Amino acid sequence: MDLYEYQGKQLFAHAGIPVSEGRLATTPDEARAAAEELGGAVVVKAQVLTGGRGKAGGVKLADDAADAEAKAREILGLDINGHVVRRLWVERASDIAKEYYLSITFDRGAKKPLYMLTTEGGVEIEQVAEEQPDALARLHADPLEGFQPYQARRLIYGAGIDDPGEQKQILAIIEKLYACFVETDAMLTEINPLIVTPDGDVRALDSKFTVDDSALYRHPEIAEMRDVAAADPQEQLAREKGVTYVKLEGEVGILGNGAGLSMSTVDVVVVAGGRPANFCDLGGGGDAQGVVDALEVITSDDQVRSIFFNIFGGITRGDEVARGILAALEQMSIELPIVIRLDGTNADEGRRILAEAAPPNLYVEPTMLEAAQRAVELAS
Amino acid sequence: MDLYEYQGKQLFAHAGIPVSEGRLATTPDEARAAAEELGGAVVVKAQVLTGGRGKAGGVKLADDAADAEAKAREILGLDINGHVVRRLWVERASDIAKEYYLSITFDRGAKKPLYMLTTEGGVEIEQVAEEQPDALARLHADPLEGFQPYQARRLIYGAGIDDPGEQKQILAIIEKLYACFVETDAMLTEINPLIVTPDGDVRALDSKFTVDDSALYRHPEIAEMRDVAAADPQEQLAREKGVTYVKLEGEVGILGNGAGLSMSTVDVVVVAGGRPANFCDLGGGGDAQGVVDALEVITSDDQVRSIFFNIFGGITRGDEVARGILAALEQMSIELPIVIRLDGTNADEGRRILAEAAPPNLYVEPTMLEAAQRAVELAS
Amino acid sequence: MAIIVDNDTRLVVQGLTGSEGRFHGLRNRNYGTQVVAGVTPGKAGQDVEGIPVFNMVADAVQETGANTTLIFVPARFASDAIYEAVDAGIGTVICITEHIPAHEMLRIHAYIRGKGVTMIGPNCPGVLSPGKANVGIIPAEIFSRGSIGLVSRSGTLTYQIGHELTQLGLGNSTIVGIGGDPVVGSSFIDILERFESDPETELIVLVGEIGGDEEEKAARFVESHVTKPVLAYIAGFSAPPGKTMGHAGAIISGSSGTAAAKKEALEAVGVQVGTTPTEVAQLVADRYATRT
Amino acid sequence: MAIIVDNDTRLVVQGLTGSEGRFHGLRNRNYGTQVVAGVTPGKAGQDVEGIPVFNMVADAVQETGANTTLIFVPARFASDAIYEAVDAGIGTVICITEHIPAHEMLRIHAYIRGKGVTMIGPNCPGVLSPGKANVGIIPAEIFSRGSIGLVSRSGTLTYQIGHELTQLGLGNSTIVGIGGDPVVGSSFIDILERFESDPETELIVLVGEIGGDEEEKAARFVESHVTKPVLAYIAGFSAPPGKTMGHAGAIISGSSGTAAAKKEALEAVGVQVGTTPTEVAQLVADRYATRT
Repeated sequence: MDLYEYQGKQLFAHAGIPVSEGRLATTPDEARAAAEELGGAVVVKAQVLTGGRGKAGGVKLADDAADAEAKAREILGLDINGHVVRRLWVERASDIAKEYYLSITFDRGAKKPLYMLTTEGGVEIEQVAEEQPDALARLHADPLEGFQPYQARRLIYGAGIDDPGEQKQILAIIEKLYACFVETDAMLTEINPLIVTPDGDVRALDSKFTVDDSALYRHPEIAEMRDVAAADPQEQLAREKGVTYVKLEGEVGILGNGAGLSMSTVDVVVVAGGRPANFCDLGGGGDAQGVVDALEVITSDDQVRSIFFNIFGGITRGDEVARGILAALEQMSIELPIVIRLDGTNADEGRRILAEAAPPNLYVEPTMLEAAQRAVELAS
Repeated sequence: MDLYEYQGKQLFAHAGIPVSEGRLATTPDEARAAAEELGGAVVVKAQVLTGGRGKAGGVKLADDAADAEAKAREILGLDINGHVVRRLWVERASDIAKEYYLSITFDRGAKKPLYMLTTEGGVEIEQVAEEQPDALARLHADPLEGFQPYQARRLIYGAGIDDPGEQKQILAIIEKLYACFVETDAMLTEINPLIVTPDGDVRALDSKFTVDDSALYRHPEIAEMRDVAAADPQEQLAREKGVTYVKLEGEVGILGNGAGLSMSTVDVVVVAGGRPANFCDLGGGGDAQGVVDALEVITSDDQVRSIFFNIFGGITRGDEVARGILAALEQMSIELPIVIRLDGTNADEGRRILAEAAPPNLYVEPTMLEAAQRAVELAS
Repeated sequence: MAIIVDNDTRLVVQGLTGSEGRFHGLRNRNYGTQVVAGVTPGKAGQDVEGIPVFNMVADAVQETGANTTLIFVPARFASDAIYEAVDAGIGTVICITEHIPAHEMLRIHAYIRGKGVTMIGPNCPGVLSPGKANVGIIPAEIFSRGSIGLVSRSGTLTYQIGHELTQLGLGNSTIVGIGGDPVVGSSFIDILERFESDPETELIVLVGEIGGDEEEKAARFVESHVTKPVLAYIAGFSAPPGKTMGHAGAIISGSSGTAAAKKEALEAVGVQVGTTPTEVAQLVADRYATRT
Repeated sequence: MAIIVDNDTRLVVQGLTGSEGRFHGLRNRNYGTQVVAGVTPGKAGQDVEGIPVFNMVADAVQETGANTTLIFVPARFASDAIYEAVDAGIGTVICITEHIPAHEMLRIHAYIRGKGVTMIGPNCPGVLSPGKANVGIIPAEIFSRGSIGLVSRSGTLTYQIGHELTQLGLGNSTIVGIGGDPVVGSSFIDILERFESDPETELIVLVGEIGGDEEEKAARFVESHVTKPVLAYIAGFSAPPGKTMGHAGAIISGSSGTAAAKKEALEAVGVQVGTTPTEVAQLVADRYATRT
């Protein structure tokens, strides 16, 4: 689960990492009130779960409360990479002498947390990694050893930070960020930029924060931060129904059982010359109700022109899937063409059930590739 | 550092382990007031850092406040194994259906924390271990793995506790005790008895708690619990001077450098037919001031009849020690005979310095054994 | 021989009395796996169709000589179950449970590595050595005995490829589903190493997907350590960056983790990569045809 | 050969710029030890009489090929220093620092064991291989070269016994002070094992003390794994139960850990035990006399 900047900063502040004071605003009026409370110049920042908001005009300096209201009016409703701005973070403006970068990420390959620190902050870290690899200090923590101060020293010396005051503050921030990373079950905690003010104070000016969905059950305060309204309507419906669903750009609705097979189904549709409308995983179980729910999600997308149902039965039983499809057709009166390919456990029985009912818009194909070709054909 | 029962229970309560409500009292009046506040029957318990207080009459049931005052009067001032009772813990009396035993100790051999649980509580655990080893469930925790619930289950099933209500409560108590053990840098946390009330509630009725002295710097709230007044006067003086000192029963005062050599010196005095008055370790450094301090501690013990000074120079330099002895003799006018044996770094120079000054009560001997024999002779 | 599970496997099922544990535990036994015990706290003395149930893994090990565990307990209790098994001396842990928090797996992985324990999963379909033992939820009837080692991050995709191989008359030595989570107990490399030294395995099929760099690492390992032919399939060529595709591991972040990059890395070390399950099965069949 | 430190030791001193670190680091170098680097955060670029100082152990390893560290940093920073050294690839850690919290050492011990690192200490005098290298605070001038391996929980007591041996014309292969703390990096058994396989060591002297059961374990190990003659000294025959005698480890709790029990355990496996340092030295001399 990705958090907004201000939510991540709340968690930073809770961990003792210095951040600027700010207020949440969802209307220009609230932005004005926030700026009044804070006093002086403020920054009005779009809260969106995507990058590049600065370039898109989503971050603006405001001299006073009236200006904050005006800037809020400009930013609210902006579409930034498909994300519409509904929330603003109004924050006391900072004087910035230097911009650093600090993150702890979950390194899947090494199976260890990875620290990264560089004095080249404020830009995309991938760019730094590519263009100035020597400027980027990287170090793994050992999950059993936990944080040790030497790790922070290696990062600080490695990044070439030599001001003793900065060293001391950043050492403390790294220690707190590690604690925060572990305690919140984070997959990513990033501070970019980590600024140094002209007075030498070090502070987190932005946050990027991702929490492990599987661990949310023990962080109810973080789970509550989810902005349900911001999700794509289909994805929101899918979440309610407990279906794994990712919206894509094309016309062929895709439903598979298991993440790998579903991904593969998306590929095969592309190989067959089509454009997938979504990725939808029925999961390992896949009973009749699951099929109904998944079809409901997929058909709620107006872009979908045909549905490709790709099932390889294991735990999932072909007869159950067939019954689910028939039940869905009955309940929802789907008129879109549905192409189905059924293999594995009880596949024969499933195909028999479908052949018997023989709904007019249902096409049964023997292989993945043939089914994909048929679905693509039917979508055009 | 050993804690009193009530101090250990404070730490238990802080960790969420259920304990009975109680009050500290140092006078019969305070005991009466405590009993009044608590209401009903109370138990008046001597707070001493030694075992066997029950048999010594240090724990008494009182029916009401007046009785509590009377019982307090009986207990205060009692000498229990050489420990004079100065503090009482007045606690709401408990109905006891069963007495269990639970501890986590620091197993030096295995280099792991060791859990022990048995339903045979209320008696010395060594006795249970000897007489009913099968009744005692033992399990090591791995310091990197930390507490895992299965550990508690193994203990509970191993001890034969089969009431589901007790299982649930004890599982939670084991988890909390482990957290408490780790968080306080404990070397020993023991609950004996861990009682079950007739209503099925599980509660810690006593505590034995030892905290690692080396870790006290990060537990100031525990360090403050030390009862300075309760220590032996020589040991108290030694602590103030930063000298390692243990009071023994005999007449030969012993001073060595390094714990092993000092212990060995105690042995050699016994081999020579004498009785050591103390164990005193000058430590690895051993400058002149250290010698003066150590001699001050030893000579403050009236039982001492002679002093055996056993130095093997390494870091400690023989000339420094010699100067320290002369300085001490000058400052303190010691009349006791001092036998010295000096070897290792700068020993020749040290012996020369002593020979030159030649104080009348100083005897220099060439070997440990000869020096011990001389010291024993001079003490009798 | 086969790898990880075989005729010497003595299996304890943690969570045997739950509905999934019971269903698959019995299914595994019916296949021929020696399922010697179940563990459910508080249910010692019961049995599941003759399989004795114990309170603790330690008891199961002592009483039945169990050496392998199959874990079906819910995610919140799964870490505890893994530690329990490992500390009881179990040498092979196969964990089906999904949604174990990733940080817990970080610690478990570091802990059990030091002890030489083999772990497969979590969030995996298990391990099947056709004709010998099936431990997990893989539908064994799709597969036949043979000399192809199959290792995969994905369940149903594995079945699909197994199905295609079987239809081409090809069989497997062992099928290993390593799981799709960010941290799994065994990586591609661990399994490749075992297949390389398994005399019954003649050819290896690796089934990867987008996200992470496990396939790239596997490619480097193949180059330096694997002498047997390796073929691969990668799912997710059409996946957009930044979206999690079902598996927690299946996310493309930035420029890395794409299927194209993985394909390139594998092909660079001589591993043929199919872009559909059908294609990879055909490539395997071709390889076998030219060998004999 | 000798054990743990020798001519191949390339030593980094953590805390070289402190007064103790400087004194002993230079003393070790004067003895002939290759002291290649010092580490003090913030002092990179300085040197201590020609020994270069680095900010980080990793730099010292990279620049100077250091393979062994000697730790003099204060107790509060010592754990960090140990982890730093181990994670930088140092294979041998000798830690002089005393008063490291015991729980920290529990975790360190478990962590470094899994990595195959040799650790001596904390709260120990170090390791001396006469004529080869001295790492720590042992006064080398007391000892001479020879074939007696000496392992001890105590510093000055070791010197006393070394002194007595030297006076009887006997020398040492290596002297190892394992330290007196509740948790130390290497136990008697670890060192006995090394002496057993060290061709230069012909006889082993073990110097124990009251508390714990390390001597009893050593006795069992000697019985099953040591073919060379072992003699022992135990300090604390006259110590009362329940009092800590200087070393955190030197406490008799209940009926276990007494010197008498240890003596009995050792003698039961054929290890002669002296009750004074003089006696044990004489026993060793007698043993040598009968051998030749």
